[in-house]
Amino acid sequence: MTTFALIVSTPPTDNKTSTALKFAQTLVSQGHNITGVFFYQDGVINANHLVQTPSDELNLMSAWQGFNKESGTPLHLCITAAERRGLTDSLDNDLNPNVAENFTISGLGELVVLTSQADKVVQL
Amino acid sequence: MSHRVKSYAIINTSASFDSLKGKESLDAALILASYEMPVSLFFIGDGVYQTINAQSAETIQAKDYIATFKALGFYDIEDIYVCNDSLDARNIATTSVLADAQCCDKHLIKSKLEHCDVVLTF
Amino acid sequence: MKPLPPTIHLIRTSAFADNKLQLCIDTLGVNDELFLLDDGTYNVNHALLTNLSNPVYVLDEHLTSRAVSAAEFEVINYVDLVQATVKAGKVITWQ
Amino acid sequence: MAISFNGQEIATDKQGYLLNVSDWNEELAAILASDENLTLSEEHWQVVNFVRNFYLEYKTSPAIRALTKALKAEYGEAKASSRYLYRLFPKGPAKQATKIAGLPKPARCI
Repeated sequence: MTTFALIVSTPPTDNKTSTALKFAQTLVSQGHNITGVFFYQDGVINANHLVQTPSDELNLMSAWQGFNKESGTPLHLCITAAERRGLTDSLDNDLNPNVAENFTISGLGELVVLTSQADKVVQL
Repeated sequence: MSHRVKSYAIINTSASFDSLKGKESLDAALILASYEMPVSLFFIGDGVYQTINAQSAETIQAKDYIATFKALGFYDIEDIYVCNDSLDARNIATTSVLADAQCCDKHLIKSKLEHCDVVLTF
Repeated sequence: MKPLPPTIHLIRTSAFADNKLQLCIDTLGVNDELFLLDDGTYNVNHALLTNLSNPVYVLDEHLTSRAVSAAEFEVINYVDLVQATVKAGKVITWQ
Repeated sequence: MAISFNGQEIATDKQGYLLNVSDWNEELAAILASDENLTLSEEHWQVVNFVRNFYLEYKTSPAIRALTKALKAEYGEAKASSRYLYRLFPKGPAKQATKIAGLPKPARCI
């Protein structure tokens, strides 16, 4: 068994994100462990629960959530990258928290932790 | 599960104001360094445009993260490599905003990358 | 000295559109391997790969989805890709 | 959000950080400090001015490690430990010293 850390930097509107998910699923199905998926750059948009995906297309947010539930792999979000792209966990009255369940709000420090604990780092 | 200090290489291939790549790459480098991870920076392809002196981000209402390059020493980021071949191809003289930057050819970059544990590209 | 395990390079963009494949080739070690994914699969027809001596692999789903055929390269699936990353020293992504 | 100062309204964000770096002056710093329940001593000023000058030159507020390293180069070991800085700014030098220095709120993940 090998331990991986994954970094996802592409948004749900990019098919590359589907590649990242499938790679993650294959890692787990092959018996490997993932310290966490770290969403950075436009990757953070995957956690926006206001994104409306047409019902006949793959909803990557739900798919990541399902992946988290099935495998227990943590999904981390860089809060600085997220805030500037319209995501918030704020409980202020004029803001509506829109980070989807199963995603954990973190900072870049988490990137350091996830990657330093892994045997292999794959950026997708 | 191994748990140890890893060495990180960050490769910049994007021009200064190409989306937020340069800025978010720098943020990642600063955090890694703040956690006392050895970090080296590489500028290749259009990434070499980030290293040019006297850019003025304010002119186009962009964040001047280029100014932060001058503070990399305070973060102990001193292994900085700028690709000569990429500079030449773009007709750029080797005046760098990065005090510690070394201009080197792609063969040296290749051998430096070989010895890093984790390589991230932006 | 023990030789370093190969680095594998994931190429995710078309070299007809940008220079990521070129940048990758510029820093390629002799034992390194290339994996063409996503729009990177279009590179099977790019001149940059014609004389490259490093092993090149292409992901089957990404070829099929794009109706690209790759007679000259080894076609692999996700499980093969995972096994390659397990064996590799490290993975560098060009996107 | 704003702070009333000399008959002017100085714009701030929700957490009370100035929106314009150039609105800052030393009297305003004292008001910002009192909002943080701090009275500025000579030692506080040293750090506040240092952080402000760092930002003006490098366009980023220094993370704690960079701050201690840079302070050490300028003022020596005793004035550069993170314990010393936390004694001056109990809620964290990155958070409080930057606010009093009139700088934007540092990125949450830094």
